[in-house]
Amino acid sequence: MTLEKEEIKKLEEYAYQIRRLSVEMIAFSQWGHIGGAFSIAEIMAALYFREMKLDPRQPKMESRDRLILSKAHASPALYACLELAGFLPKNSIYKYCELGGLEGHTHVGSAPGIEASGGPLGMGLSVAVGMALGMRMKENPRSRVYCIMGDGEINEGNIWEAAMSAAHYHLDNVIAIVDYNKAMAKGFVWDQMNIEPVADKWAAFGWNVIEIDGHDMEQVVNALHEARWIKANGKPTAIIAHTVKGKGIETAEFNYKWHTHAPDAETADKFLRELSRTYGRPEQGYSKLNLKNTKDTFYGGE
Amino acid sequence: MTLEKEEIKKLEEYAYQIRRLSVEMIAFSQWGHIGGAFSIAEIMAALYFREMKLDPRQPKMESRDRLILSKAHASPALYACLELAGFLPKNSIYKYCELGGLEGHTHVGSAPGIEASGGPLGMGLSVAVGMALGMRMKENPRSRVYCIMGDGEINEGNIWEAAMSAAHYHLDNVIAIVDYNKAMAKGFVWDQMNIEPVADKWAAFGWNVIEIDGHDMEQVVNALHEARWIKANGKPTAIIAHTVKGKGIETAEFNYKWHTHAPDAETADKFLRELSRTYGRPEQGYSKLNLKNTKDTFYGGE
Amino acid sequence: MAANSVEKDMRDAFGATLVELGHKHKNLIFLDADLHTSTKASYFKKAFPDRFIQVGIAEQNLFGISAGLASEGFIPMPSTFAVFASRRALDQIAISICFPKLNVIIPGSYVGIPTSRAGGSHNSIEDIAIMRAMPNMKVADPLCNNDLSAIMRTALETGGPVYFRITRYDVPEFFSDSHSFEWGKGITMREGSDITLFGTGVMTWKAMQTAEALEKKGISAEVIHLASIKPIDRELILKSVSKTGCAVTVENASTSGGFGDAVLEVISENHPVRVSKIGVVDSFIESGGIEELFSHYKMQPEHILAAATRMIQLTT
Amino acid sequence: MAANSVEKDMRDAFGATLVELGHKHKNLIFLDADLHTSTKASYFKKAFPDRFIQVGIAEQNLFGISAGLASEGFIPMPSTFAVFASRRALDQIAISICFPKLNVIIPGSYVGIPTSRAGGSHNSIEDIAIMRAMPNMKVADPLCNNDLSAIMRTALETGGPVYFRITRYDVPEFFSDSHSFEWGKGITMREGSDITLFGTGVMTWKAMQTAEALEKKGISAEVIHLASIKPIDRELILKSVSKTGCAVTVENASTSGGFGDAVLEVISENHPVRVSKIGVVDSFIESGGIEELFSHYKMQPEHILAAATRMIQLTT
Ligand SMILES: Cc1ncc(C[n+]2csc(CCOP(=O)(O)OP(=O)(O)O)c2C)c(N)n1
Ligand SMILES: Cc1ncc(C[n+]2csc(CCOP(=O)(O)OP(=O)(O)O)c2C)c(N)n1
Ligand SMILES: [Mg+2]
Ligand SMILES: [Mg+2]
Repeated sequence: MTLEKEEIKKLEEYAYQIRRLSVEMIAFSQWGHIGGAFSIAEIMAALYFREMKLDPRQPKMESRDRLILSKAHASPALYACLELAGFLPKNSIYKYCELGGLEGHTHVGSAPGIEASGGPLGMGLSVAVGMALGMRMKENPRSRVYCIMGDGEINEGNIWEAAMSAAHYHLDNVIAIVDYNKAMAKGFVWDQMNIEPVADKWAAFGWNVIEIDGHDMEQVVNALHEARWIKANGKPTAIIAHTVKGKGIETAEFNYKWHTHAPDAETADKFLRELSRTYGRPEQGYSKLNLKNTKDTFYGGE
Repeated sequence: MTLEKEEIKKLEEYAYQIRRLSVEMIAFSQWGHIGGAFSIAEIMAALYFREMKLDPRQPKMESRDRLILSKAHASPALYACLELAGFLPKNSIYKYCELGGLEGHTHVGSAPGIEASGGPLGMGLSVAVGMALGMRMKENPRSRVYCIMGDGEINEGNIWEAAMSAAHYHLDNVIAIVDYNKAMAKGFVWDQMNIEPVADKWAAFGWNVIEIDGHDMEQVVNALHEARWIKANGKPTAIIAHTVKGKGIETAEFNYKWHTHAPDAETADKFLRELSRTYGRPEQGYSKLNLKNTKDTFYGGE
Repeated sequence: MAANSVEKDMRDAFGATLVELGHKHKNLIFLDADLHTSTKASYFKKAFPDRFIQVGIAEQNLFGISAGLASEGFIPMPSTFAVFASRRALDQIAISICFPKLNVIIPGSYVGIPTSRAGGSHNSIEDIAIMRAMPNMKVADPLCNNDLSAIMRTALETGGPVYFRITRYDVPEFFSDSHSFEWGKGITMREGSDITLFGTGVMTWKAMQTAEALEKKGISAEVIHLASIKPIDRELILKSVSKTGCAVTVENASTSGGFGDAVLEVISENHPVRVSKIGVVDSFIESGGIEELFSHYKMQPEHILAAATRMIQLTT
Repeated sequence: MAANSVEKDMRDAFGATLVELGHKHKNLIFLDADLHTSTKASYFKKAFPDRFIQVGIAEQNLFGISAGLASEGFIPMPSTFAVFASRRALDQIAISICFPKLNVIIPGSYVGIPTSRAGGSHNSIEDIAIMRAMPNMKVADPLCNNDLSAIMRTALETGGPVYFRITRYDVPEFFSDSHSFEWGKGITMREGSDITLFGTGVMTWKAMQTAEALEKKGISAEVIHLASIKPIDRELILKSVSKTGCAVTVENASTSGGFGDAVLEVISENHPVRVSKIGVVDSFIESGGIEELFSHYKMQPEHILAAATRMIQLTT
């Protein structure tokens, strides 16, 4: 499938906005995970603004596609999408990590359009399997459940229990996406706990496997299309997306020190200006640069 | 490696005794799992009476090999070995499931020679990995840790966490044995939760894989030899042992209804006589046939 | 209230009630982790094969899948032994189920002492403490078959997350078929004035036997059955101890954080009286015969009686 | 005992003490599940790279491996956030570690309210209840850095299984460098006659602040710090309430089955007085600022003061 240039440009603009809003909310709340939000920006853009069937006015619509962000610490990317797609009113993102606002990790109770509560890694794929089984029972053949996992996250045995069961139940309505950004919280994947040969693992657990460059929008869109329409062969599909942790800001790229780290206002401003330059947009800094920070810098640093 | 006929005969005699003692203790305690004890009888005989370095007078000897029976409900096979090998005084097996005696599932506190407490499936391989790492740190290169798992047991995610880490740490001193007896507690593996392609799974998790007929003593002995001496290549080795649940008693074979079921005295007697005939031994029945049973038949039936 | 002499395995009542509820609630789905003929969920499987899901030996997945089903509008009942429900997938229960307050009903099978010969790894004693500590979770422990059925019916009506216990122990039937259960409501099984015996689960039976023995000694014991452990019947507890002035709690579980502590909390803040807790004291239950274990862990009527007598003596 | 004004992150004290203990105990092995720079175990990694094992994001394996190492004669310290230590691998902790009573020392990092913006999935509140319910487990919650270091030293001397908490909260230093810790021994931080405030962990600081505020109102509060939750100092608890006649317990955790219940158990059986428990009441802690959350969940000195005043009024 060849995509029109225009469509790709539109989606890349969304990826840019997802990154911007992520920095805005993490800097404002002084808490959050930039690296893992950035590595899925293209994937989230492609899902929310092209692939997934969604209606912000009917967030529970039966025929919708479902997304479980199993690596729930990347919640800023999700909240950004929900705001950009109209599930949340403008500026909701500044309620990130506020009491009564958007939970630090995704939580069903925080906002419409969030399908599962998370935080502990490794649990989302099981929830996705449950939804997929439920959709089957409701005779809803069209909807798909997407589940985004981290590469470190798939150390968790719960993932493999879920993977085995998805294959056993022929759930080709489940599409797993592994954000293979090569880094975990405290080091590189190959060093801390090697997951290779990762494609073989999913294949041996009974899945179709597609490997892509997760920052190449055309590859992302095509893989999602293939997973939904071509690989509907009774096997669930896993997309192994090769990505870069922190992609888009030079100091954060491939740098696990930016796994969890809230930039101060000045740094946030610098990051956002860098982002605009990278994307060839008019330079635009941090919107709250001049607001006095009243919050504890919590996870800050590491 | 070709084995002498005599050696094979000796080991087969042990397998026979393991089965006999298992029936004796399960019938006497009115609790236990015949099917999964029988399917590993040859493997246990080969380990305890040939392959493993052990000394019943020094059950904690540093240079010993360690065995973790992760499928800890098959404890009768282990207790039989411990008694036959002299770790336990004669007739200890009649303390099976007695207060202060041998726990229903393997427990460190029950007897010398038991390396780990168990019962919940899926946990033993992690303990084996810990021991193997410990042996490395103590610069004990000779000892091996064996871990016997059920085929249903490898549904558990904990197994795959452990498997990934054993490969990551190059623990070729860990030898995993999957008792692929095709049945779980309540049905067949392929039907309840398919584990195929099981060899591919272990290979994709970074293990050497050897597939054998787990009731062919020569194959069992050779696989253990190969795992220890030939495959010491920095990868842990998994032996996939194709077996028959309940092997040795016709009504129990390949029959998950005998997964957990305590035979009454008459049935135990029948079973033991059948066993002697199958093994071409003088017919010998249940030793406690005429003792009045005073125990609740607990799991009996199913 | 007199005990009916017919004793029947609680698991059969579980299976039968499941089928009844399956007819009533078309969106009830049963999920099994390779134990359905032990738990007797096999009755449900036979009646509703399409609403029975086998997940194999994978309890984390069991509860995760249940969360997914619940968010699709089904009422999943993920089932395994109580030790695994409480210890093997607790993060999943807490965050995938309790945090979003999903309608998941969790039966915990084979609880406490009567799990008997299976031994320390299988005899569930911390499940009350653990489940009670889960925010949003409701917890119940039935005395007998009709109590269990009533709890199951109410659980389906009022919605989850709910955890209830099933004991493999032959208890006489104390209630009629039309017995009903309400969250936060206890039942006065027997009135008395000298001490209150608060029981939950099958231990209320042992409390009843104790009350009879106490009566022979001229001591009048009130027996209150609190199947609903969370929420708990604060009013009934306080009314009773205001009258009797001391109490013993009895549970088929560890005394750390469980039922006894739930009762203590109410009493201590509002009407402090002397209370002794009967249950397993910080110990694994090793293999053994059922009554032998009850004796070994000092949970028989004679032990309850001794505790009651001590409480009364120290109080007056 | 006056609080030293220097406030330092408890995690740094943890890291520094780890290194000290690493020198002393050559068989101490640290196991990490991808969090060592957060927990500050990185200090140990740097000092003893060969005794630091990274297991990745796999907590079941973390505790299972620790069991294996312990049975080989090492003293493993498997480390993760407290929510995962208590909820993600509980079956492994119970059966692989506690049942055989292995020498495993478990630090639970990031407990309770001060985990703050991470939210409901990360703010550990049930860990005291859960760990206390594990047979053979000892449980401690330090007030300040020197308390933590003392607990760690004692844990290594007396052996596991041990669980202790680490709070990411700036608490003044109450003890000297030579402070020592003994299992089952509490500390009278301040004598008083009208009420006892029993505190554990960082909440003892809030109890101290409450006592000062009460003093201004002419109420004399005794403050007892019980870092050792299990075993607990029965004698000291009873001696104090015999004198004061009522009490409040304060903990940075859920009131279900935790520290408060451990105190209640002792009091109720032996010397019943009125007790109110301060802590999180059956609720997940959502994201928010630290003090904002302490206020929202009614765990500030003002709330302790209100509870204390109420207990005193109802008692006299
Ligand atoms: C069960 C569990 N263990 C540990 C953590 C703490 N934690 C949060 S993010 C993270 C690293 C995740 O790495 P990865 O899956 O690779 O995600 P990404 O690189 O996309 O951020 C860890 C260890 C957690 N949230 N859940
Ligand atoms: C975690 C856990 N879940 C459930 C059980 C109950 N259980 C005991 S044995 C068994 C079936 C085991 O099947 P398999 O692993 O194939 O063993 P085998 O066939 O060798 O008996 C089950 C489900 C358990 N012991 N542990
Ligand atoms: Mg990553
Ligand atoms: Mg099997």
